[in-house]
Amino acid sequence: MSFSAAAIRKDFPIFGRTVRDGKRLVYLDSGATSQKPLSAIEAESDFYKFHNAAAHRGVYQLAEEATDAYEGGRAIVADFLMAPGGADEIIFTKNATESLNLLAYAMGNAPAGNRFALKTGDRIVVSEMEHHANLIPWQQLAVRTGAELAWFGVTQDGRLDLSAIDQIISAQTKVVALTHQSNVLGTINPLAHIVARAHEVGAVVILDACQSVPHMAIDIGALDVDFLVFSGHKTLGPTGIGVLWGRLKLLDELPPFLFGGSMIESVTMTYATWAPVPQKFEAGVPNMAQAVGLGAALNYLTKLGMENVFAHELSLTGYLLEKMMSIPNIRLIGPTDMNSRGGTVSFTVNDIHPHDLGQFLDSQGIAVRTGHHCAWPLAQRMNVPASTRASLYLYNDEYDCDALVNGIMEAQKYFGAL
Amino acid sequence: MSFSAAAIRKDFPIFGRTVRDGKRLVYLDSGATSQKPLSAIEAESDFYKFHNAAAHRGVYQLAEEATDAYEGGRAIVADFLMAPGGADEIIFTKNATESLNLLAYAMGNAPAGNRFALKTGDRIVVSEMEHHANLIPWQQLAVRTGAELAWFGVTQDGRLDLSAIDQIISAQTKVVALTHQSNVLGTINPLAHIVARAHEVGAVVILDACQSVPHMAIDIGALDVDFLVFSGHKTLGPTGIGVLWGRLKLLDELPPFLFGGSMIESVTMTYATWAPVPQKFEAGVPNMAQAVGLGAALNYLTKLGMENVFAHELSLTGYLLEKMMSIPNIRLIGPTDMNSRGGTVSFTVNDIHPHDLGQFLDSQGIAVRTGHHCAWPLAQRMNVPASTRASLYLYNDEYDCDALVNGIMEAQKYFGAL
Amino acid sequence: MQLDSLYQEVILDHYKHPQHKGLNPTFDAQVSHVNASCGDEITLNIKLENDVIESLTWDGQGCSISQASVSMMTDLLIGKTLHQASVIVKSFSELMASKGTSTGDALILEDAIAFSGVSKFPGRIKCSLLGWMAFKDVSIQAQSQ
Amino acid sequence: MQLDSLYQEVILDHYKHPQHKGLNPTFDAQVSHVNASCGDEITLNIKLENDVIESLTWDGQGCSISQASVSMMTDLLIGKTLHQASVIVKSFSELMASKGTSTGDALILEDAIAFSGVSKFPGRIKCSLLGWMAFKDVSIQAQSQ
Ligand SMILES: Cc1ncc(COP(=O)(O)O)c(C=O)c1O
Ligand SMILES: Cc1ncc(COP(=O)(O)O)c(C=O)c1O
Repeated sequence: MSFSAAAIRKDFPIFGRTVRDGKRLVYLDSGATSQKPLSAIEAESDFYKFHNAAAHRGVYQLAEEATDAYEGGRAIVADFLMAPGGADEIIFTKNATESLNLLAYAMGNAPAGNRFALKTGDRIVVSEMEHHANLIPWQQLAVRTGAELAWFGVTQDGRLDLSAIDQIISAQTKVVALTHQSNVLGTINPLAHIVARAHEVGAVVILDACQSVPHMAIDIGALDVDFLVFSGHKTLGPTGIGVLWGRLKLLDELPPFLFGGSMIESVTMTYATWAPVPQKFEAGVPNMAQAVGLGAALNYLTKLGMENVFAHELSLTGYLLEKMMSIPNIRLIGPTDMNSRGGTVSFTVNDIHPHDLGQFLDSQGIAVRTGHHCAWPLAQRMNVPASTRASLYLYNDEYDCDALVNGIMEAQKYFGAL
Repeated sequence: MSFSAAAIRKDFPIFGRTVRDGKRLVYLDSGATSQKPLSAIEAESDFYKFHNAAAHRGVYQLAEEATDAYEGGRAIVADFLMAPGGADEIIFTKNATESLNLLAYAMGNAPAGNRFALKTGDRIVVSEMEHHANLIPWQQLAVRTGAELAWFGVTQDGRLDLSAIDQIISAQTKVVALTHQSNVLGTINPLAHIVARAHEVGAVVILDACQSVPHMAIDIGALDVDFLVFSGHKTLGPTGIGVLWGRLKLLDELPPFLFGGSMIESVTMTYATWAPVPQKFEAGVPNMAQAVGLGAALNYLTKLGMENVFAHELSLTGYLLEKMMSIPNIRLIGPTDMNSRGGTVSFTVNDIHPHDLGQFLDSQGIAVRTGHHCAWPLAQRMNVPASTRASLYLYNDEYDCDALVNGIMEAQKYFGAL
Repeated sequence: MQLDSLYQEVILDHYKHPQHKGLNPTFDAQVSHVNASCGDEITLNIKLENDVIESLTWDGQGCSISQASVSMMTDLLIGKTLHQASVIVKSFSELMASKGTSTGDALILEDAIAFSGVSKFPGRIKCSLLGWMAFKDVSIQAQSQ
Repeated sequence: MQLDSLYQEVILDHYKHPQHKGLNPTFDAQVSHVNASCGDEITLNIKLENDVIESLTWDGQGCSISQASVSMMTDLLIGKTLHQASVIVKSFSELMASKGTSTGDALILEDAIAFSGVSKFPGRIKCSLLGWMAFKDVSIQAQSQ
């Protein structure tokens, strides 16, 4: 099958509009949130128009249809991730941030004796390249439980420093929470070694797959991690939905997080017991329409083939990196070769502040992200308080890359005397 | 203005379809979730089609538009509730259940000295008519902090038993969490007295307004409560969005709940500080499209006038109650008069199990809810393990009420020998 | 009327005249299962004689489907060996998962093939399985004694 | 090109040649403010002589808008009374809230009316206010000493 970004763009209504007085939209911020194909948008709105009712809660036709639609979304996610335990392993949250907080709070709720209970002397391991969403919940859990927070450093060229892996993932380690692909550097982390070491000491591995699930084929069984999270809105899907996958056995043992309707087995005024997984983790009327929209988005990706999506992005990233490195006075933050990296490219240009560079690019119709990209400790480590980030996705093409490169060179002229 | 349910139904695409082989959809389950007007559905899909980008996070045109759209939704909610402190007092969550858990967990995060910190000897007061979402989070908080859970009972005719109010809201009480309108009984609770007593002892009052905000004009300042929650999906809005309102001063003092991007002020590997309200409580990429859809839904209600919506429902409820009480062997669960009650009517019929009654009604195209309605302790108190619930909204009319009454009488024939 | 495929005569009969209802005070194991979404509950106890189900009695409350189903189940399973019972349970579970495409094996399920209509109503499958899930549970417990 | 209404000559001038940058070691109060969404930061300190702002110095890093704004602000406020300063701060805040509809009061704001263009760019208003918010804070602290 030939992969055509131009054809794909036609499926996305937003590329029918222009920005800044008629300019083509050069959207290079899919790392923050992706655009949506019409099929996903309409799956969500059709749910409201034709099948809306409270899933799991009614004995009437609409409620049956709503339940089927919602559970259908769950089954699609399970297939997409190749979840070994099937749809029961998929929990819908509001975004990846909630998924990670769910894990941290649920572990905080674990009574002594539960395998997730943490205490003084236990250790939680993260890395210096984590997004705030995969850092602060663990900082807080450490404070609440007395556990210690440790982390992998990042090398100057933007890779995990694994030289002390056996010391960092110590025998006391209970949790290793790590990003699959950095949302700043583009680095794809080498999991096999880390997962093996974590399991050797009996720790669970939590994978922040926000920047990998949208871009590459995932086979959870092969990754051998224990939990995985991603966000719908970065995966062509709606806002307001995220996913937590966990091994069924572990989800069974994990205490619940949010309490309320639908997650209970029985309730008295003073005491409650919990429904089985996945209901145990889904309190209240769920984000039904968003689950349906996410299902349609993943079906769209599956039809294209995730291998093709990934191949397209890799070739485009190679193209972009080569062009970028020919610009004078540019500094790339992250790997400059294509070895284990995805389509996220962060950089600084001369002394032009990223906010000013981003503003200039915007005037050319080019949408990039500027700042610390919710990874402030990484910015400190790399010694760049702020940078500019371009992130590629299936609908981008060489035209977009050329526009960025030209835009940067124009900006150098505009702010020339700086 | 004349209020026409028939005209209103035309704005809701779902009423264009039929159920169970061509029957008119008699939707009497708005207490579980409401149907959606086209304007709200399209506001959400238009966001994806034309303005989608990560709010608050980009320097480009789409990001500005997304921010305006999202913050516009917040401003509409603030106006709708007449929030005294304006839009900063509005926090978007995924549903009312999350809003209530947010409060309970955030209080659980409060360090000693913070006004929300609870300890042994402190008391949390709820009632026997709470939805699980406003009961279990407080049970859990009580267990975690050592505080005691106390509650108002419910009288045989479905009213709060306030005879011992001064003992129940004791000097030790820190939190009073109460439903505004029961989702089973239809009872509207008398707040003034309870709020006055709670404030007298220095407790905060949390109002579960899931069943009132969709149905009546709310003036938060006049209610004088301290926090209020409701769900978008019961208020003509999208799934996947809820609201927490709080007094600005209290939100400032309340510790955060979910941790991650957008809610921080600064972050190091070991420590983080928080952004001001409302960002402090909104971690991660928010449910932007849903906030926009909710805004459109509330605008739809405002255009009709909440007084008119309420008046319509009251008159319809009076009509329904009168007809229902003429059915032999029916037992109403909740007030049988129109004094302080809304359009939620629960009942049992002969010994027909509610599940069977609901199934029979479904075969007539009538959608009702059956079971304990996520208020199991109330079911135990009223001595009805399960009941059938019809809940009315702006698009219902006398035809719907007649259909229900006829359906019940047909069911009595169908299950006649029971 | 489609409803009649759900509420077959024999189902309503069992509902009105439940079999083996009332708990036998002597038993090897006893369990209680609830259907959290509608509040139905069933307590079931079992007495084995070697491998044979000597007594299977129950109490509970719930809708016609859940009550008729457990009533018919006790009729079917009493006197059977645990192995025979497991074959019947499997056959019934498959029938309920068939979404109306199967009419059930009358040789194995006898009267319980009346539940084939229930399998078309996704909201009621849980009801009809409540007693059967309880049986799976209680038979495991009785064996592990 | 619309961008030129944002990056006015005088703004880029202040960015390239910041005024009163470098913290005066003697001061009555000092604050640090950050803009969490982009990481810009400013430290500002103040020295009062009775009611008059004798010294107002700063250090920081950030975009042209945030840096030029604080530079211009110090130029404007030094030598003014706290009351005069509050009038200027109010006028600047109003200009920034105007969404491009106001051109600013040149009598009060002098060169800082160049920021009227910034008020059309919602994403940059926070940048231009960073120093001014810090001033509000530091002046309150200095007075409460
Ligand atoms: C009174 C009441 N409180 C809380 C809730 C929970 O709302 P949600 O499920 O949208 O979180 C509901 C509705 O289910 C309700 O009726
Ligand atoms: C690596 C990574 N982790 C976590 C998140 C948080 O995702 P969300 O904001 O959708 O919760 C993001 C995106 O912002 C991310 O890139």
